[in-house]
Amino acid sequence: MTSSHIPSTKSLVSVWAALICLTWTTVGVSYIELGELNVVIALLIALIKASLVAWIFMGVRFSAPMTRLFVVAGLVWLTIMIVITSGDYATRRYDNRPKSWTPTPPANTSTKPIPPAVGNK
Amino acid sequence: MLASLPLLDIPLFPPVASAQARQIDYLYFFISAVTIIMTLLIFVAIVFFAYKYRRSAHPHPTQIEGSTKLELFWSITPFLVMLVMFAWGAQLYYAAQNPPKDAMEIFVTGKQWMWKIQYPNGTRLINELYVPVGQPVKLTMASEDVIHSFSIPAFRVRHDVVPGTYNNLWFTPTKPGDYRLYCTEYCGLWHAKMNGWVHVREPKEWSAWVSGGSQGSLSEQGQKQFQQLGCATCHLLDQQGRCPNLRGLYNKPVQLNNGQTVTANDAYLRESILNPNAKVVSGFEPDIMPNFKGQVSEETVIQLIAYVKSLSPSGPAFQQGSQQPPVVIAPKAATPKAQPATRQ
Amino acid sequence: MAELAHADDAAIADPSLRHHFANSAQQLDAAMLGMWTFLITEVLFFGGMFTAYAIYRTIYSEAFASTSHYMNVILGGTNTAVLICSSLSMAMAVRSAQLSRYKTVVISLILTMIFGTVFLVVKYFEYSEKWREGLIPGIKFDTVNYHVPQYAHEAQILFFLYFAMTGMHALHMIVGLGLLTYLVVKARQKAFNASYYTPVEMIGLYWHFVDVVWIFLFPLLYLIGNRGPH
Amino acid sequence: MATLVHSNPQAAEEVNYLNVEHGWKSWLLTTDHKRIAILYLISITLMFFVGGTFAVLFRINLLSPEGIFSAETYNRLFSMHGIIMVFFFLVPSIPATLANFFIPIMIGAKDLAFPRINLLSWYIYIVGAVLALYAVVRGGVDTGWTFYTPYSSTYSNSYVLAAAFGVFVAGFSSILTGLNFIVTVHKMRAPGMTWSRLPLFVWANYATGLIQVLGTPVLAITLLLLAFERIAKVGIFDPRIGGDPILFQHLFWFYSHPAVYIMILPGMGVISEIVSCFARKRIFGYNFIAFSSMAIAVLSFVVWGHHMFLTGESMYTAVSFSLLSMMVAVPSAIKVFNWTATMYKGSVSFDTPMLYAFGFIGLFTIGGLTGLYLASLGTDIATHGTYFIVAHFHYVMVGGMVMAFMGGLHFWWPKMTGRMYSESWSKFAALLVFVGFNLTFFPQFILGYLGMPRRYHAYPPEFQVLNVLSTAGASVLGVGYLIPMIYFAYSLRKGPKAGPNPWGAAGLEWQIQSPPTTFNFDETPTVKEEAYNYGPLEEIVG
Repeated sequence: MTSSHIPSTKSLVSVWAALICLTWTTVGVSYIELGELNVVIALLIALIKASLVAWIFMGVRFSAPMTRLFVVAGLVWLTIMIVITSGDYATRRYDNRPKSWTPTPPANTSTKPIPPAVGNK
Repeated sequence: MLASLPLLDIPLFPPVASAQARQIDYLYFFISAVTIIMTLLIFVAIVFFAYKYRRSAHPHPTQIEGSTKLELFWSITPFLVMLVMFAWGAQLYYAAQNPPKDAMEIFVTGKQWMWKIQYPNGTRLINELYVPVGQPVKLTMASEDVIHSFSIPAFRVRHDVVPGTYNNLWFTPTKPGDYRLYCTEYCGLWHAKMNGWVHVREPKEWSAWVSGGSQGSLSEQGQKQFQQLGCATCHLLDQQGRCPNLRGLYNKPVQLNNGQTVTANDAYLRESILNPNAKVVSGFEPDIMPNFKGQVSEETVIQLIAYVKSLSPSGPAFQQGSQQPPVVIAPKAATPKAQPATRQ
Repeated sequence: MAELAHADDAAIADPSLRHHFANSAQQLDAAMLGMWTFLITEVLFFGGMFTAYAIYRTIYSEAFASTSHYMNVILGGTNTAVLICSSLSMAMAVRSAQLSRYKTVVISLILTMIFGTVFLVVKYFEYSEKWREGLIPGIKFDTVNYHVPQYAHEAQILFFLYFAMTGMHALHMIVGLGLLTYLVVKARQKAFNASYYTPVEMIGLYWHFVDVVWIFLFPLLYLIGNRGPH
Repeated sequence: MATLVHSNPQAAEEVNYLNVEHGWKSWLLTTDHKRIAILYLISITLMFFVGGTFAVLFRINLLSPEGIFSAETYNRLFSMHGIIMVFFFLVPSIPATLANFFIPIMIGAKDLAFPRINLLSWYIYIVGAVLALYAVVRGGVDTGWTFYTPYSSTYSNSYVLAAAFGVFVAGFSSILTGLNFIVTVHKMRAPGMTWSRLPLFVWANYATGLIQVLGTPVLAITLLLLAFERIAKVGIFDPRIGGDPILFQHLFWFYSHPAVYIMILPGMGVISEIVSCFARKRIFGYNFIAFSSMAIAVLSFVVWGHHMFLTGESMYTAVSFSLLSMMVAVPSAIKVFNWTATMYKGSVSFDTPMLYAFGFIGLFTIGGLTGLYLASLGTDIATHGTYFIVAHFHYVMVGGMVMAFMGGLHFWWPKMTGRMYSESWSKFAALLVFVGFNLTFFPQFILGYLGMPRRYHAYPPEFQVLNVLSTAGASVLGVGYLIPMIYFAYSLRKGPKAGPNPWGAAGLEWQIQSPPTTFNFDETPTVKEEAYNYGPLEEIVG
């Protein structure tokens, strides 16, 4: 951010206010049961808040095109990692998907029937 | 193919003992041909240029900028050759990942530094695998601790055995003989000791061996465990008990209470035994079946699954059952506590 | 490239110009580019954990939803608000450094540090509450009276990720507070003015980045699934 | 090498970066990129010989089918060999030494953008190296350099934490070097040094910097999660609570495949410089080579799945990774063809750097092409986890990277130290390295397809002859690497003085005195002509 561009207090405070309201909305929306949509909305709001902070607070608005390229490159690499890795898990066969089972101990040689697991109703 | 240098008896090429081996070898020869041609091309070009334009014979170099046409040529042609390798390889990989329906199923459990192999008829072996010639064999593999990798170089088959999942691998042996079996994923101290033998025998000799001494088939042992563990009290076989009826369940679509439909394959059965509440059949209450995690061993789980499979007529080739129309397990919408209407 | 004709007199005028830069504009640009590159490494550093979160969230969505029973949304919400205020005061600090208002720089930096400490204190309460309820995966996690026992194991994955992500975030906050103390000490010596404010700007970028990470952490960890009145 | 004090009285005592100040303080607290490069050179040579001794030891173990040392020792030897060679020699070798020394000079700058961060990166490297050596001394780690869970997190009882923490710290040294290069190339170029006039060595190291900055943090977080899991006895990679060990492999290889391009790209940069200098010719297709470095940097981040074809990856992922892996091989092929075309109508001289360049082009071609067996899904089934892979990556790493590092060292040694080394000894050593290398690793291709698994301390008896051949090659290779140590040290004392431009090369670094002064240039140069201007442009082929 070269010295000629200094953000005005008004713009800083208005960004602050916007962030607070967005936090309220995201908490509020999470109380409404929308199933899958909950995550999408929460991430969208977070994205808006993040870009607000980056655009004004972090001064990407005034900075050189090279810096903006770097910011975009970083986010693109993050999406590469997330999209391809979760792509693998989304398209895996049922057998190869991780499931929660524990390596079982050696066979129960005693003839006594096994009591039900502790803690289960 | 020159299998080994005559004098020193150094093996140069692995035996070709399965249907897949020959196919993968063809791709191997194709890529080797490309590699050798390209290496010789570069080698000859360098030696020729270095000799012809050596400083003493050619003191005045002529500066050349470069040529886009040439560059495009030698970036597109290699890519086309590589596309051929890619497509050919993908086709072989697809074939390797999808075993035929009629393959004989053998269970393999990788445990730190040994392979425990279980046959459907109950025989259990350590680091030994007997298979008949010409019969496709499907291995369903699980690991009890770390990642192993079941590998038979002579058949050109290999698959990692990842704990927490079922991995399968299949091959059709074509040549009788004894072939080495390795673990090709580092698994600890005696990783190098975790090898064994695969014995390929004629079908007659093999079936004699199989019907020989074995303490009852896997499904019979499964039945014993089914009684002993008290499963029979809920899972009644003739009519609907408090739990789903398991007759004819194997490989059938099952409707769960969260609306999903899952096919009742090995992994589903195993998960329902070890963690029953993960997938509750629709119309039934969760938290009725005790959680057997930590109570039953790997072999018992496999025996129970074999027993459940023996209940369904459409089990794998080993029980020659006829193909029945799929039976929908979920009873009609019934009040939870009322006796659910019996299936048709 | 920067004009070099009067390189030498620029060097004399500005004591903080490092010898190998032609003039202070080039030095500031280099510092900014370096800071942004460092922030990219931080994005990918947290990115690894977000990838793990994304995968396990899709595979074990009910188990993850069951963990929201233990997440205190009010504390999380206040923390988010506290961090947003600290971002504002940090931005004000950078602005007043550019305008050579020495006093406001010191005040806003101290304000930022206060907000930062409040955030860490609230975090401490959350962690101790989790310790009391026995939700620390591995060390103290009673799978028996977890409120949905069937998901006890998968919930441990989320709590592992919860402590890894918020722990790393808190560690970055502590490092940020350290940097801010350095800034306050230098600001009191009136080191920052219109022609030399790079350290304030760079630590400001770092602080805003840590705030952005929390902006993503809060909804993903606290607002999972339908939570009735908590 | 002892402190580099000049005792050569008769030469007029010209001031340079070596004799401008003396004493350990001037070395350990320097911010001069040239001195930091020398510090790095000493430390990575030490780590190279530590890793090399492990290699020779376990090659001895493989002489007999039952193995000579115990399985425990063998497992720790190959693991530490992997960790030290990958993270403490190959990743920092050319970027931290030759690039650190020459990038500022080649672009006409006085120093890197952040000299103090440059020194900090060396200290972080030393802390990482000390941690790794601590792990070695206390008993070493036996998980392999890949730290695959669940073995490394629950079942291994070796010093996984110490080694992982050492690698974690060394990763930051690599990030800081990459960051320094990126900002320097962007902001510190001399007037006239436009992007199309940058030497290809700078292009290659700029691309490496991008990979270092974008990849290494993911390794840092992966090792951190592994350490947390090992301490807390439970974690996200633990199958017992539903975690997936394959997720560790995804995150690990997201860094580690681009890391193999961190290792090879600077080597390609060195070879572009050597080939154009000793053929006295403009590099053929400058734009294509520069662009292919950047293409490698970008494409290297989308191909990591080919390390995990057999772990139960989904069919779609496996097929897409295989296709992308084929695409990433194209830029490397372009580079090899362009180097060969550079020699066409040149005037080639056979000095030692050029011998190493010939070796690099030959062996890197074999290494690159054998990678196609692993990128194509079919043959990956037959070769995954066997010695075929060991041979492939050693052909690329040792045949490619170490050859290029030696070539670069021999090419710029006169500029770095102002001394020439003995021509005959260095040619002999180059030949020895070439022969020893091929004798070591070519038999491993045959062993690989025969199915001999990696990391086996004992193997079936029928593979013994090929393993004995490989061990013989390893000792020849070891000797081949020791000889340069001797004649380089000798040249520091008694080597003939090398003028500013002993090879008659084009490039900014050859226009200043050797060894250069602390600020490289008296006043910042203005660049007017192309990168490799060995004469007027006569011909555009085709």
